[in-house]
This record gives sequence, C-alpha cells and structure tokens, in this order.
Amino acid sequence: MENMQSNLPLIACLISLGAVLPICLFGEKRRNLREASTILAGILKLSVVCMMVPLIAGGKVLNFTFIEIVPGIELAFKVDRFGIIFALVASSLWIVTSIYSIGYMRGLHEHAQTRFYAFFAVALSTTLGVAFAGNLLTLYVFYELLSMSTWPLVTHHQDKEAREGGRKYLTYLLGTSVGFLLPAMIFCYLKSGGNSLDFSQNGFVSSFVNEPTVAIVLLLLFVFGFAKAGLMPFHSWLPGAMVAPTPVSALLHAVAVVKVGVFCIIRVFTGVFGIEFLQELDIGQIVSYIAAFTVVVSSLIALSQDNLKRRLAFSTIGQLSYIILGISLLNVYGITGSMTHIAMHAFGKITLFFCAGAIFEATGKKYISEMVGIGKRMPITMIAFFIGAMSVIGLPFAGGFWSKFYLVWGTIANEQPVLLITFLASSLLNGAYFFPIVFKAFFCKPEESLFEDKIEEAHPAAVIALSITAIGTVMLFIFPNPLFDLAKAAATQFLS
Amino acid sequence: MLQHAPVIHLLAPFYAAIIICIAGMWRKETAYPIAVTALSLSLLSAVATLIKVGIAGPVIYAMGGWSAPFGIHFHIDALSALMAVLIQVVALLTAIHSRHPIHSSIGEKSYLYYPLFLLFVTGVTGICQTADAFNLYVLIEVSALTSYALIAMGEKRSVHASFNYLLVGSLGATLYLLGVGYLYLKTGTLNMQDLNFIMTTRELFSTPTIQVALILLMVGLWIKMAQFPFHGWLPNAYTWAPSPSAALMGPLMTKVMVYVMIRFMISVYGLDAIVDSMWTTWVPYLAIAGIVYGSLMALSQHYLRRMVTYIIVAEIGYMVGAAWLATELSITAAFYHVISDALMTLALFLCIAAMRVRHDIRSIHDMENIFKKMPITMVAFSIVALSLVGIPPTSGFISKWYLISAGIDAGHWPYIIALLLASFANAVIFFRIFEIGVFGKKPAEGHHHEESHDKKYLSEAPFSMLIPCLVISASIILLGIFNQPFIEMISTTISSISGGEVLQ
Amino acid sequence: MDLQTLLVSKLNYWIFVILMIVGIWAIMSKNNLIKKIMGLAIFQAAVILFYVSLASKEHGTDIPIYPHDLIHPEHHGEVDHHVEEDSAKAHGAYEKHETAHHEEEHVKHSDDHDAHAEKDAHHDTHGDHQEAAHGVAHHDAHAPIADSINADDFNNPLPHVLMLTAIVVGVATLGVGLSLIQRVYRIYGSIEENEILEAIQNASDDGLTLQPEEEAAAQQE
Amino acid sequence: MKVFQTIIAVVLGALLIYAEADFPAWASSKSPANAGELSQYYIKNIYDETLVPNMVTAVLADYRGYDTLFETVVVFTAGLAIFAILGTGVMREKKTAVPAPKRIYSEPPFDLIVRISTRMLVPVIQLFALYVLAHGHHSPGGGFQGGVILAASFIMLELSSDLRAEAAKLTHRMSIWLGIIGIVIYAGWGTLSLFFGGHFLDYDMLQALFPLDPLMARSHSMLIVEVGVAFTVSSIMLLIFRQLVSGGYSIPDKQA
Repeated sequence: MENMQSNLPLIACLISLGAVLPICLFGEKRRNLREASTILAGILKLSVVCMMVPLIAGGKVLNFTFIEIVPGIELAFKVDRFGIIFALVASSLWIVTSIYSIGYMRGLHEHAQTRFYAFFAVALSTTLGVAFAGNLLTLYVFYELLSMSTWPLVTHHQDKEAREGGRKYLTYLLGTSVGFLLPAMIFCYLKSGGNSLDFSQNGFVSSFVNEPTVAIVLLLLFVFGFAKAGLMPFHSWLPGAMVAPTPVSALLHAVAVVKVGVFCIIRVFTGVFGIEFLQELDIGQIVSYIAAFTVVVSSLIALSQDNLKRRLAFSTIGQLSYIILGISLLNVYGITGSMTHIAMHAFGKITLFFCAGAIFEATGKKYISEMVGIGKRMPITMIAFFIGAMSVIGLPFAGGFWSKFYLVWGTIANEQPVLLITFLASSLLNGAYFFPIVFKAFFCKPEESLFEDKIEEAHPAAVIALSITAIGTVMLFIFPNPLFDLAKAAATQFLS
Repeated sequence: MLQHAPVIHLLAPFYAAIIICIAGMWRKETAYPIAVTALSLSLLSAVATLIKVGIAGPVIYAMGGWSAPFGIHFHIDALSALMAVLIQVVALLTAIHSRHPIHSSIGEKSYLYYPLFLLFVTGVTGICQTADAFNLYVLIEVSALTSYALIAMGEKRSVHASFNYLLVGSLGATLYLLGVGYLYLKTGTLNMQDLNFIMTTRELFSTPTIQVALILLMVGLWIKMAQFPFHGWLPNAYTWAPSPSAALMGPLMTKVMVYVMIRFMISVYGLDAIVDSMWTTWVPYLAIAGIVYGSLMALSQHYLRRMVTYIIVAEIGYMVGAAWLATELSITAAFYHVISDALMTLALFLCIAAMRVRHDIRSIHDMENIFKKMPITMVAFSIVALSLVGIPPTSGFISKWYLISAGIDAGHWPYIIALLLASFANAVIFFRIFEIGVFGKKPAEGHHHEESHDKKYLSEAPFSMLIPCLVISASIILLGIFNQPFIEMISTTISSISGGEVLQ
Repeated sequence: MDLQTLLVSKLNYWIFVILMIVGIWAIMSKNNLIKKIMGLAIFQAAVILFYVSLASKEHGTDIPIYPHDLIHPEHHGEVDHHVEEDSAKAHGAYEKHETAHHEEEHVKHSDDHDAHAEKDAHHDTHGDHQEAAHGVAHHDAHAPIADSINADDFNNPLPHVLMLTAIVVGVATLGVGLSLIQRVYRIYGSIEENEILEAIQNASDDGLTLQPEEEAAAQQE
Repeated sequence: MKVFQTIIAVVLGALLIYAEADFPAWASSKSPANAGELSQYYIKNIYDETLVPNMVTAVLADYRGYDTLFETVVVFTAGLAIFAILGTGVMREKKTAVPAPKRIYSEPPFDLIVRISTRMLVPVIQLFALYVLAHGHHSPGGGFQGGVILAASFIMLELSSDLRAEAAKLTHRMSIWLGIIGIVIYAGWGTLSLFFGGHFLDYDMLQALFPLDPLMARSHSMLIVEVGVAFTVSSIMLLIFRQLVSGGYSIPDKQA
C-alpha cells in the first residue's frame, strides 16, 4: 500500500475543465466541433483514468498535494481502489451521456446548449475531484462546487417549474451541506487537535470521541449533511430535479450527483470513523434502519407515480439507500456489495433514463399510462429498458444481480432478518413498478390504436447511447470479476 | 528611505491631495492620474512596511523624535501593516474605477472629489498606524469629515443621508473622545502601550471609571462601525452616495473601526481584562441580532446598493461577535474576516457600479440576462457571490471556517447557528440574482428556438471599471487559497500582544 | 462621603453630565435640523468642559506659562552672547534626538519601558534627562530650571492642547453641518425632519431621481 | 416618541454619574492626570527642551505636532468639503424645492457710521491678530487664535459693507490657495526634517539650516509652523463664512 506521488489525478480532473474553453469558443455556430470536443475530452479523461487503474490495482495509492489551506490540511488528492471504481464509472458514463445528449438536444432543438455542455464538463471535473479527494476538506470543496455547477443544468428550461426545481435543489443541498456538514467537519478538525482530516486507515474520529452519543450525533450530521445521497427526510430535491432535460437527470442520477452523495457517505464510514470503531460502538444499526425505511417508502411511492421520470427518481432513492444499507452492515460483503452496486446501478439506471428520454423525444409522452404498446414502435428502446429494469430489480443476466447478491449475503452474515426482508420486499416492489411498463409496452394493444405499427425510434445518437449502456449492463453481469476484485480488495483493506 | 516608509505611505496621498487642489484649478483631467500614481506609490511603501514588520517585528516610528509617552508614536505591528496594505489596495482600485463614474456624474467637481478621496485615505491609514488614543480621534474626524462631503456629492437624497451620518458620526466620535478622556483621567497618559502598562500595574480594570470608559469607547466605535442598534445611518449613506465613494468607504470606514475596536481590546485592555469584564456574555448576542437583522433586511431589498449596505451590517455582526468571544482564535478569525470582507464589499460595489454605468441597472429586476450582456463583470460578481455564501475556494469560505471554529472553540452555539443562517440567506439573495441574471425573467420561448448571439447584445463595462473588478475577484480566490501566511502573521501578533509581554 | 462634599468637590463633573444629557436629548428628539446641530455643539462643549476642568490645580496658574523672572533670572542684556556659543558642542547628550534609526530607537524604548517598571529607577531616567539637558550647549544665561519648578504651581498643559484640537474639529463639523442643512433646505424646501421625510416619501420614485448632471450623462450613454 | 430619547439620555447620565464617584476631586493636584508622569515631565522640562515659556504652545506645536498637523488638515478638509457641497456645481441644480434667489444678498443697510468705524477698527484688529500669532510663545495665543481673529476682521469688514464687493477682492479660489500655502508650510517643514535624517516633524534636525543651537531651532520652527496654521485657519474660516452666507451662489468666479 505504498504511496506514490503523481499528477495523473490532477490531469484527469483538469481535462474536462479544460474542455469548457473549446466548448464556449465554438459555441452555437460550430455545434459539431463543440460536441466533438466534448466527446474527445471524455475519451481523454477515460484514458487517463484507465492509465491509473493498473497502478492502483497493483496496490499503489497515487496522491498529489496542492496547497495548505488550513493549518494541517492541504488540498490533496489520494486515489485508492474505491476512488478509482467511482472515477471509472463517472468518466465512462460521461462519454455515453455526451453522445446521448447530442441526439436529445438536437432532436428537441433545445436552447442554450453551449451553457449546457460547459456546465456539464465542469460538473464532471468536480465529480472526479470528489472521487480522488484525499481528505474531508478537499471532499467538501469539490462537493460544494458540484452543487454549484449542476444548478444551472437543473434549471435549464428557465420556466416556472424549472426555477422551482432549481431553488429546491439548492435549498436542500446547500442547506444541509452548510448547515450540518461544515460545522461537523470543523468540529472534527478542532477536536482532533488540528491535525489533518485525512481519510486514514481506521479513521481519526476514534482519537477524540469516546462516548457513543457524540459519535452518533456526528455520524448523523455527516450522513444527513451529504443530502445528495437522498436519505428520506432530505430526498425531495431529487424528484424536484426531474424538470431538467433527460441527459441532466441521467447525469444527476447515474453518473455524478447522487453517486457523489453515496460515495462521500462511504468515505465518511471508512475514512473518517473507521469500520472497527463503528463496530465497537455498534452505531451502524441506526443508519441501516434509516436506510431500510427509505428503501421501503421510496419503492411504495414509486409505485404510485405516473410520470415515468418521477418513478425512476424514487427508484433511485431506493437504490441509493441499498448502498447506504450495505455500508452500514459493516462487514466485508456489505461493503463490497455497496461499492459494486454504485457501478451496477449507474449502468442500469442510466439506461432507464435514456429510454425515458428517447420515448419523450420520439413521441412526446411522459406518462406511463400513455405508453401502451410502445414496444412495437420503439423495440430497441424498450428492450434496453427491460435490461435496465432487470439490472435495477437484481435479476440474473443483468449486472445488478451480483451486487444485490452481495448485499443480501451481507445481511445474512450479520444475522439481520429485518434487513433481509427489506431487501427482498424492495426487490419485489421494484419488479412491481417496472414490469407493468414493459408488459404493457410489448403485449398490449393500444385502445385508440392510432399508432400504425411502423418503427419510429428516437434520434440515432440517442439510440446508440442507450444500447451501449444496455450492453454494458449485460457485460457487467457476464464479466463482473475485474470490478469485484477491486471492490473486495478495497473492502478488505478498509476492514484490516 | 525605507526607515521612513510608515510616513511615506501616509504622506503620499496627503501631498497628492494638495497637488491636485493646485493643479485641478486649471486642468481638471490631471486629478485622476495624480491620484492613481500617489496611491500606487503609497501601496508600494505599505507593502515594504508589511515585509519589514514581517521580518523585524513591530516597527516603532517616533513622531518628532520624542520618546514614548511624550510624543506621538506609530506602533506598526502585523495587524496595522496588513490594514495599511488593505487600505491602499482598496483605494487604488477604487481610484482606477472612479474615472468613468466621476467624469460622467460630477465631472467639473473632480478637482474637489479626488483631494477629499485622498484625504480620506490619509486619515484612515493614519488610524491604522497611530499608537496614541487622542491622535486616533483627530484622524477619525479627518476621515469622517471627508466622508460627509464624499457622500453629499451623490444623488439628491445623499445630502440628507450625509447630514444624518454627520450627526450620528460626530456623536460616536465624541463618545470615543469622552472614553479616552476617562482613560486619561485615571491613568494620566494617552499612549496605548502606556495605558495598558499603567492599567495592569495599578490593577485599574475593576474601577468604575475604566469600566465606563470601556462602555463609552465601545458605544462610540459601534456607532462609527454601524453595529446593529446604531446602524441607522449606513443604508442611506452608502445607497445614495456616488459609486466611487461608496466603493471607497463601504469596505474601509467600518472595517477600520473594527480594527480600532480589536486594537483597544487586545493592546489597551488586554484579553484577560475583557474576559473578566463579563462583556463576552452579552455582546455576541447583540452581534447575532445584527447578523439576523442584516440578513433579513438584505433579503427584502431589491435595490442592489441598498442590499449591499445591509449585507455590510450583517458582516459587521460577524466581526463584532467573533471579536467579543475574546479568545485568540476568535480575534484572529475576526481580523481575517475584516480583510476578506473588505475585499468582498469592494468587489460588490465595483460590479454594481459597472452595471449601473453601462446598463443603468439599479434593482434586481433590471438585471435580466445580464450574464449575456456583461459576461466578464458577472463572472467577477459571481465569484464574490460564491465567496459571500462561503463556497470553498474563496476567502469567504476560509473566514467562515475560522469564524465557525472560533464559535465551536468558545462553545457559543447560537453564534454558529446565526452564521450558518446568514450564509444561507446570502445564498438565497445571490441565487435569486443569478436566476434573473442567467435565465432572464420570462421563460425560454418554448423548447424550439435558437436564441440569437449577436454582438450588439454584448456591451461590457468600460475598461477602467472592468480591471478593478477582475483584480479584486482574483484576489478573493487567491486570498482564499494562499491564506496561511496572513493567518500565521495575525495569530502570532495577537498571541504576542495578549500573551502578556507588552511589545514595545 | 456625604452628598455635600460629593456635590461641591466634583461640581465641574456634575455640570458636564447635565450638559451631556441636554446635548444628547437635543440631538435625538429635536425636529429642526439646526437645533440638532446645536445639540451636537452642546454635547461637544460638555466634553471640552470635562477635559479642561481636569487640568486645573488648586493654586496652579490658569494658563501654564513660566513666569518671566524664573526664565531670565538676571537682566537679559547680552542677548547676542549665546550666539557665539559653539552650538555643536556635546550635542549627542540629547539621546532622543540623535539620528536614531529604528533599532537604536527600539532599544532606547525598551530601556525606557523597563524603567517604567521600578518607580525609583524611573526617577533617575528623568534624572538623566535633566543631566542631558545640562550638558546641552545653550547660552549660560539660561540655567536649567527643571528642578527649580514646583509642578503644582502650573496647571496641566496637556488637556488644554487636546481641547484646542477638539474645539477646532467641532467648528469644522459645525461648518459642514450647516452647509449640508442649507443644501437640504434648497432640495426639500424645509429643515424640519418630518417634513423632509414626507418630501422624500412622495418624491417620484423614492429618491431615484437623477441629479441633473447624471441625467445629462445618462442621455449620453 | 420623545420618551425613548429621554430614557436613553437618562441612562447615559446615570452611567456617567456612576463613574463620577470614582473621579478625583476637582482641581486636585494629586489626581492621576495631574500628578501623572506625563504632565509632570511637561511642566518641568518644556523650557529646557524648547525654550518656549508657554507650555501649551510647546506641547501643541512640538511634542504633539503631528496632532496639530492633522488638526489643520481637518480645517482645510472642512473648507474643501463645504466648497464641494455648496460650491460651484450647485448652481445648475434645477429640480429643487427652493429656487435660487435672484439677488444674492439683501443690501446691507447703508450706515455711514458703521462703515467708517469698521474701516477704522479693522487694521487694529488685524494688528492684534498678528500680535497674538507671533506672541504665542510667551503669552496665550498661537496659530489658531491668530488666524481666527484675522478671519474675524475680514468678516467684520464684509458684514459692514457690501458682501459682493468684498468677495471680488478675495475670491474663493484665493482662499483655497492660502489654505494650501498654510498646510504646505506646516507639512513641508515637517518633511524637511526627514531629509536631515530626523523623524517626521523633528525640528531639532533643522538647526543645520540655521546657525543656531537646536533649542532655538525648535522654538523658531514652532513659530513657522504656527504661521502656517494661521494661514490655513484664517483663509478657510473666511471661506466657510462666505459659503454659508451666500449658499454657494454668489461666488463671482470666472471658472464656475
């Protein structure tokens, strides 16, 4: 586990930031050049991240320190296995989302596309910043910048509900981060005698916190501070953000924002508190019950939603609480499961969002009740939708199965019957709100049968993107081991 | 010549004012260049003094060659050197900025405006360096008189606002003078170091005179710095003043008074006298009232300039609250916030003035898709806004970090909650502006249109107003990232002063 | 101490307090701007009274000036005598006037302050001052008179100096205040606070009216 | 509304009275201020160090010369400020409640006795003003007092005769000029000592200019400084009077 100085993480972060310049320069007039530069930046970023993978798989930790902001803490990157998994997911899905958004934006002749791509690139660079953050302060810096850079994307349509959604988005994210996270972080910094907030092996909180009540309060401050993870009381910004164009909600749900929330909570569990300390004080239970409650309630709400994107949003809230549930089990299987679930859910959910966007772009339909018999008209989209749904439910032949398997294994290893039941019940509920869509799409005849049965797919670029992610989901099922080796190694390293 | 640096950056603006008075009578346009060169010269010498203080410790400059208590002294430690540099930076950037607004609004009086501008800078620099309590009163009056005139040259309502400011300001200054009188009555000396020395050796802190002196001094200074119950004069004064005067006095006048308060707390009374004077229990609550009041009023305003004045009132609440937690960490935090907030207030005023000159924008509703019309100014404006909200890489975040850590360290939770609420209020204010600024008022005309990007639409602020905006917002980020040397200097000075050994 | 001695022995402070209350009350509650300015003047006069009354001593002369006989003990005939006196002699004794750059000045200061610590040690630094004065070349007609002066004969000069400054500042503030009042009168037509506030309220768009010059400038844009 | 103000005034009064109990008795030479090291030193050593019998002028111009410099600056600033507020640009203000008066002054009642007597008195007053200025070392007086009496003489002259005629003789630009000369004398004299190696306002260094011993150099530089102060104070006081009387309209100034 020896440390290695390298500025690869810095380059990876700055590539997408650098891409903002050509995007703005090319602007509206030379749109193709602008889109080309986005995709080129995506490919470059993915290649740099892939260059880092062998080093990290070989047990090295790449770190890069910039400047000491507060005595004892520097703006530092420290890339370990867990960081690289998330970075891989984020950068690969960015390329796919860019391809998709070309199709979507052009198909719908959206306005202000330059602004869209520019802020999209900035959001990605801050996401990687969070992935590579070496200490709590750097994590907080990039976490805030991510909220700032995604706000214009959420309010892209500039109309009434878009502004409402944007305001809600900011109130929740800024409110919780400034309200809970900043004081908690400063409290840790002060109480730990001013030494650095680095994510160390078994956390630095154990040095100054002994009685469990303070630990619980601190843990809850952190857990609710990262409102991006969408735990129940602070989740309603997520459905509110559905007013954004689909590539943004794809980014929000699958690639960047919510994944950053969950990533930070795992970082807090492993790096700030340390797994042994939590096991010793046995305070993982509370968080797991909150997560379990969120899983069940969000799945029930998802059942009742007619708008497809809102239903997907509530299913995301549920899936995120899976990950939080997994980490709060505090055993190897739980942690591995939650880490891999980030990747699996990302691929699955992004496919679902792409299909929702394609349907809206092709037919203008948003509500599930209108989507009867759509399978005949848009077969590829609906097959991809089916694969995505399978991965989210956790059925075999889709990546989601493996990660859910590990999560369930974790609950059994901990002899937690209650959590086991929640997992199974929520899988049933997932099935309950996905299969009717698929069934109606393929096997029912539309009453007003105004569709002639001719194939009318969405914009080719969109279709390519969603098929790539669907294939990716299946690939993850067939070749899960590279991902799982990384995750297992990371989990064992956290526990040792 | 370096040995006389402290006097040079005091006399440079002073002599420039005189020269402008003479030269201005014939050719008005000479006023601007003379002012800018004088201020850059004084900035150089202020930086030289700062470096000298950084290396060799506090610089003592005896006026007229008389030794300590008999003559007037400059006692320049890191705090006063930093304040001097801050003043010169703010003054230089405002002077550069003022070419266009002054020319367009009160052109023919510019040969009077710039001398008053420079005399204000001389007075304020003098305040930061003098070690004599009475001399401080005279310098407060110099800067006050110039600020009354600088304000009264603005819009029609500024005259009445300036009169109110004159009344309240002179009241405050006279209360300060009475406080110094009480100290002199009890100790027999006026030099700050000497006051502290005599008050500690004769244990005078518990005597009623010194307690009442503290009340008078503090009430006087609170009036001058517009702390919450005494802030009545500030909103009108800075709203209707000409934009360069508001950009000059907004960041300087109130912040220098906070510096004077901190100087009296640590150098004259000493931290332990302050702590056992039981003030630290109730003053932070006064500050919290100020923060809450300032933020709420700022939220309810839609005139930009008026909104910024209420933000100043709230920020003063931060500083007074932090200073009166009376621990070394909290005073370091208060002082760092003095510097970062001065820069932020200046940037706000400069950007708003740029918007007013080019597009006559006065209230939030006029700012429709301003980001397309003035992209560069609005980039500077958004950096300042993020800094006021406390988004990480900026100096606003660092000062919020230190203020909250001071609050936690002193265990004063209401103060922390007030801080968080205020930063959230700032977030609402500025994102409301961003919404109108970036997305315009009416929703995008349907999904299917490509908005035009023609050149006519884009009309940036004049060059001389743009540069200060950019320099200031860049310095806000740089001050945020490279804040360690400043924090280091401030905390060592404060601990050395309050650490007991009276640094001569 | 009973009321009578309290009142008599501190008469000046009582007057000062009464004047201050009148001043503050006038500033706050008077409606007419001129009366407010007068209140401010009363308030400043009270502070000046406080300082000046501070400086007096029982049998000190009211204005601290050295009596003529003390300064020139014998006839002042040989005025030209001290001109030939070699003025450069033993100049260094004036330690505070030598060309002290900061370090020495610094060092000198710390001794000065250490001297503060012990009262008696304190005395002899002053002693040095006098010897230094002795050593200074000056016409022998003027023997140092420092020790022959009894400090209680003269009033304390410092408050008088301070108040000279405060009076001048008061006059300056008064002048600026009166000019502002004139301008307010010309703009709003009255110097009663309530009438002015009404005029501001029903001004067209709440004070957003441009100054003539600014209107001209705005049209140019 | 008046109740609130009275409460505040009474609270302030109570506060001051509470502190008063701790004050030393009036005119007690043992009070910390009078028996303090500072005033004892001044009383004992002023003549030995500055050869100026009037202690107040010595402390004013030499020991605390920096204070007095800024005091003169305050006066000069007041002049500038009033000129800026009421000065030239005001005349073109159109939308004002009170229109600019047609006639600037009311014609002073022509009274031969008044005019002749003032014309006789003014030179005497001005002579006395110069005496007060010059004799500030030995008797109560000095720059400020001399300057004010000088200004008073001019004001008396103006009041007695037609203001406009007097204004023509000494225009406002001239009075600003005089103010500047005063300040330049004072500050320049202080800066001069910088070039001779002393600190700012250290008159001792200037004995190199004159073939005098440092003591005489000190007392003479104090006189020069007092002259500077007199210049500024007299001209600015006159400017203030004239601005206030005419409300900034009358200045028959080519440039306005």
